[in-house]
Amino acid sequence: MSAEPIRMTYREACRQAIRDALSADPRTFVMGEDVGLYGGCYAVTKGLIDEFGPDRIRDTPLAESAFVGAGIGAAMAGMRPIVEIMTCNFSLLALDQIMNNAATIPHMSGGQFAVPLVIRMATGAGRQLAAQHSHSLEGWYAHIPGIKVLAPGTIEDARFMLKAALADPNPVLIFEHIVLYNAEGDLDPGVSEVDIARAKIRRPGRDVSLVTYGNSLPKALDAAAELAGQGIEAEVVDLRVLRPLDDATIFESVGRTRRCIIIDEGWRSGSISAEIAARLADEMFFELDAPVRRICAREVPVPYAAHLEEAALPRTADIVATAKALVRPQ
Amino acid sequence: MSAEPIRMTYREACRQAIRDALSADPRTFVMGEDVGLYGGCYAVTKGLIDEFGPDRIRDTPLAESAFVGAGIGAAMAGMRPIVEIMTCNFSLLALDQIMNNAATIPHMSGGQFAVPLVIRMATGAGRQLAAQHSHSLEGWYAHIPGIKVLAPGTIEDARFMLKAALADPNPVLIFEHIVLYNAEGDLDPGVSEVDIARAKIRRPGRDVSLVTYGNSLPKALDAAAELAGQGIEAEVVDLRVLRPLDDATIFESVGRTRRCIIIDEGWRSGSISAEIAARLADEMFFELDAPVRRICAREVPVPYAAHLEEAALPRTADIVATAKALVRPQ
Amino acid sequence: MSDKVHLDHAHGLTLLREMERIRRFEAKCVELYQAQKIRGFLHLYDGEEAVAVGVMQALEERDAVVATYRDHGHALARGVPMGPLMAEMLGKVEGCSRGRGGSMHFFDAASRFYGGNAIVGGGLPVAVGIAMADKALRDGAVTACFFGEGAAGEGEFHESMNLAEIWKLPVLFVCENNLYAMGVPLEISEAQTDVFRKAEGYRMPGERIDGMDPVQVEAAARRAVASIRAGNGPYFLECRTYRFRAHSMFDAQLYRTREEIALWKERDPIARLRRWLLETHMISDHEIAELEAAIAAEIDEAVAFAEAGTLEDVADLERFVLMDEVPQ
Amino acid sequence: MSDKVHLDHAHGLTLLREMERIRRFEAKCVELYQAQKIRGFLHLYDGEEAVAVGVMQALEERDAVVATYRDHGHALARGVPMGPLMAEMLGKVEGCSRGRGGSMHFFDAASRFYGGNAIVGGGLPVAVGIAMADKALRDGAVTACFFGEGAAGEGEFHESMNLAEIWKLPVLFVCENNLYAMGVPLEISEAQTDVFRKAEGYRMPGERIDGMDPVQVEAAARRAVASIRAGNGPYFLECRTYRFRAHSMFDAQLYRTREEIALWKERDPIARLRRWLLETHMISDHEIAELEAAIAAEIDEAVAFAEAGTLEDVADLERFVLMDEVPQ
Ligand SMILES: Cc1ncc(C[n+]2csc(CCOP(=O)(O)OP(=O)(O)O)c2C)c(N)n1
Ligand SMILES: Cc1ncc(C[n+]2csc(CCOP(=O)(O)OP(=O)(O)O)c2C)c(N)n1
Ligand SMILES: [Mg+2]
Ligand SMILES: [Mg+2]
Repeated sequence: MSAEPIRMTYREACRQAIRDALSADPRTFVMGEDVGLYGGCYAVTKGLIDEFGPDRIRDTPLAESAFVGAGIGAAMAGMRPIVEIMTCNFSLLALDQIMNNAATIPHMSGGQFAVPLVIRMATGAGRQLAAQHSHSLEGWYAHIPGIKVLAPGTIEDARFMLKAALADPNPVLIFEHIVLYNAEGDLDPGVSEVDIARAKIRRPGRDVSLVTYGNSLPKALDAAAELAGQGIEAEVVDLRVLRPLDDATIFESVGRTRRCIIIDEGWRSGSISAEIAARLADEMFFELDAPVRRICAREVPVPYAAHLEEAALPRTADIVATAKALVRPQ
Repeated sequence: MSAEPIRMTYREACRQAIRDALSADPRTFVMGEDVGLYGGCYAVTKGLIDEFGPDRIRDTPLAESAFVGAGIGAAMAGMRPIVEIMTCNFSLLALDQIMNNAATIPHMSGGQFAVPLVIRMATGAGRQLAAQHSHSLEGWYAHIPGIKVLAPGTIEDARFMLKAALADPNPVLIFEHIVLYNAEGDLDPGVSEVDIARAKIRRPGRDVSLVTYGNSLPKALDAAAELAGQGIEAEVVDLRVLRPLDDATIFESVGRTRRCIIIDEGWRSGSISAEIAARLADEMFFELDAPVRRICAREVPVPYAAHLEEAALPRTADIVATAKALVRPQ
Repeated sequence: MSDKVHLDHAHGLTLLREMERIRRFEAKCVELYQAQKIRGFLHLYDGEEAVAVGVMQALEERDAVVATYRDHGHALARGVPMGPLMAEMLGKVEGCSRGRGGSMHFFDAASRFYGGNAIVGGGLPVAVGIAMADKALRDGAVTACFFGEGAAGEGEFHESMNLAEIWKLPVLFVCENNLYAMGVPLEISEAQTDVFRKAEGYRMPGERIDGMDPVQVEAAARRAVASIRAGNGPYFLECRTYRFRAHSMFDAQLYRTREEIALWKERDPIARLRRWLLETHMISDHEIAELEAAIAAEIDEAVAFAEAGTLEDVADLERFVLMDEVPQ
Repeated sequence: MSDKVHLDHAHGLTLLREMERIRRFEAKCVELYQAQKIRGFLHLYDGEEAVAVGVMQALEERDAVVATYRDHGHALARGVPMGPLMAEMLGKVEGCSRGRGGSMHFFDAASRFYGGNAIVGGGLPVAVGIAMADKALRDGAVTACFFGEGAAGEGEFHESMNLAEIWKLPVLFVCENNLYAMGVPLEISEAQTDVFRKAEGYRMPGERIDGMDPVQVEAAARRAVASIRAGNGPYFLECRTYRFRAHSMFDAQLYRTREEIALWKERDPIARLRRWLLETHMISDHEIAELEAAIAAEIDEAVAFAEAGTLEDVADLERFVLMDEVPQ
């Protein structure tokens, strides 16, 4: 590409994506707690109320279930809403609407009604917000048929996934990681869309596949760099889409490396990492040369104290150590 | 045992367990929708309000989040409540209380407060109740640290798990399958308790392990009987406890049979079956002779029409076919 | 009988016919349930027909409807053809929801019938959202949202009432207060048993009416819809009514007395209206016979249509789990 | 100043001291936050001290307290020792929650302080349950449940109010109406902006009081607690108050004006009480100096205790995820 790369933060990328969406389609509006006057809990929507007015950047009362349900109804009746649930920690209050209505009505109505709704939420730990504000529920949501689940791990995905999500006729949940909002990076000016059906190989390698997403992606990339210094070529696969999973890309990578480590900030049991390992144990059983390892959050409510929070989350060092033991067993 | 076996239904077993609990401990009471005057949506608590009165068999308004939260508060302040959520389909409305309070407060308070609460709910499909009334969410709940998840698949477990659950200082969720309520069986009069820490081998076998729970247990047992007729000895492992999983029993069985099929009425992606397969792929990789197969519900909102519902759920025939293909590959 | 509505010969017949259609459709459903052709839950509207029929008189084609699992009456009164409804009861692909929803989940995009919702309170936020879209896209359209008094206990009721009012949305909240939520009587489940007064807590206009009188219901619904279309925001109607039969097919009705049921049956909206129309010589026995014959024929046709229906191909089980496009 | 409470010398000093302790504790927390010794969210009670201090005067040892993430004032006024609170802010194992909860999650079983809850509305159902247990096990005990006006939008508020009233539970609902939920003003989020009137919707006694006046708050709390202990069921207090600082540490305060803040600061509960106590010669400058010195010393001690504190052993990370027993 000839043009200059554009430097911006993950937060700015999310904001620009919303700005584009509102400009492109009059049926689109943003609704959620503090998206307007306050500028968004994580400042993603800052300034947008001045540009688009309070009807299209709509502050809601604290009423997660009702405003998510309202987003569902509005989508069924012709709008293209972007509902922001401040963080996924509060989305539990809206889970009935998401599972029993958004994910169910299109099928249960025999295809008469679609729910072209996008729900954005912040996710993840790492800022010492303690147990009730540190959940990583995206992998858990990926259990639900009838929705799509996206987890942008790069500035580019933060910038362009929303457009694809709004073009999708189904309910799409987008999980933005709180630690990534301040991440800065260069956008290739030649790129103006991303594929929300496919995972993406962020770094090629032949010895082991590091399958991950979200804020574990930078950790996996750091680990891969460190491993390279020790002669181990790790391939980093960014899932990007947690539901439906892109088996093809994952299987193709593991088929070549014959080893897989899944890194996931969610709790281990019944996580998205479990699903990937299960699919490998079924469909790639004969291609695997080593056990499928998982590096997940410890199964605890994430504590406030820095050293405990750090210990509760996946660490680059764990990835490096696990990869070395897998590739060069004693 | 000399004494006569006692014949009763799964429903009666659940009721007798509640009766025992109320008689044994004045701190115990039952609270939920229609547990009293109506006699329980599935007639489990029928008659108990006459025996114990409306304060101990307490009818609630439709307010899942508040009465589950009230159960949490009552447990923290010295009671031993049994909260009934009519069916797990409605438990989504109470999920915030379950995850952010019940499962979190003991750890987050540094162990100052326990939540000795039992939550009973009906689960499962098979009665043509359509998508919003046919969820199997027990495996999904098993993702959450800080709770225990039980799934009685036999009359004996229905009869005695409650007592163990109430004796446990932690929040325990018990999922009773709607199709099992009418199941009838004999109770060994010599048995008066069950171990809620361990899975149980319901039928021994050497060729393949069928790991399951709840209403898939009878299906697995039927399949095992059929397979035996064809010279395949399937071992049936009843998980009973979905969180924390009893790895030892599962690994020991698969270590012997070297083949595993997991049967689970939950949706496949990120299910408890995924977690078990993932643990096998990690810790039993070198003991396995064949891919780990899963037979789960199809990933659809369960439809009303009988033939579609039937097609959406695990079937004995699928288990038999999968086991044969696994044990005798072409 | 209230007469705020001009009840002429034609209109009297319409109200009677619409209520009878529901009553007889459900009587047939009970038969088919006993014959095990209908399965699952079956929640009858028997006794409450005046509410749906009265409210629907005030609605136009552009308006939308959100109902509960007790949705037979709403769908029929809204004008969803009976054949596809009966086919849905039998789980046939010709059903209004392809046989996937059954009794509790009638859907019909053509008449803006946004479905029977089986999560108590679950339809209210959806109705609020439909009204948001209508305010932006279909000037003057109203969404009628039906729910029972039990739903008023749910948090979603509270949240939805507040959203509708602060955003002045065109929602007609219709509370079908039949005094029981399954077996839980209103008195033990609500601190405020005058449900319509709950509207005050949101500064929303609300009134209580006799839900056993279709004319009074229609009159109130017309007042409410006029106010909503005038841009005054949502409106709340509490319709006092009664369910003559069990909550669903499995219900020993331990929570109420035969006497209470008998007392309410004296106020049967169908019998009352029929009597009144005859006494005032507005219609003749002959016309009633004609009307009943016509309904009987409609039901026979619907059953024939349903029986002749086919089962959805199992290969289509996963169809519409994810949509390929938004239906126009 | 209201004088329903007998405000003698000792009591005047108590109210002033308790409010000052909170104000200065938090001022120190801000320092430590800037020094990055405290991390995460930090929600200050600055300006609202009269509410917690006033209400706690009416509570006894047997009573229970449920608070929000803005819980410094409640814990201090309840009598939780300052050292463990400061240690909690620093994430030390000597903290009141072993350093696992931080600013938003103070817990103290000894004083029946059931925690700061960071899910808005999440504490209300828990308070209802504690009151259920107390009604059965601790005759006369009251649970004071604090929450902001924003919580009144949540369904759990509605459900909890109803449960408390139908079961006549000993809950004192204390709504700290500081006019904003983060950046959302009450007027745009609530159809009924007189929050105390919401209590009427549940037939619950409720009143609005000046939350900037500890004496008025105490008087109202005593009335409420007396009514609750008399067995009349729950009681609702709306305390009109104001938060002088940002919602948390990341807040540009785009949603309100400097003028508004200045206007409210003129009603600073601490300055007002101090002035009044001096003007009426109830206390002397000397006593004030003593009081402030004592508080300064208490804070220095608390900080020293916290700084000297240790980090929980990482090996204990999973301890208490599942409990081995119910603590006595
Ligand atoms: C959230 C939820 N909780 C519980 C149920 C089970 N349930 C189905 S209908 C019903 C009673 C509802 O009563 P009401 O709202 O008065 O409507 P009615 O049946 O009287 O028409 C209950 C408890 C449900 N479907 N959804
Ligand atoms: C269920 C839920 N939704 C959103 C949030 C994010 N949040 C934290 S505080 C707050 C505002 C609460 O306002 P209010 O109840 O008035 O209490 P205040 O902060 O004013 O004391 C919000 C939206 C949350 N913590 N929980
Ligand atoms: Mg009712
Ligand atoms: Mg506030």
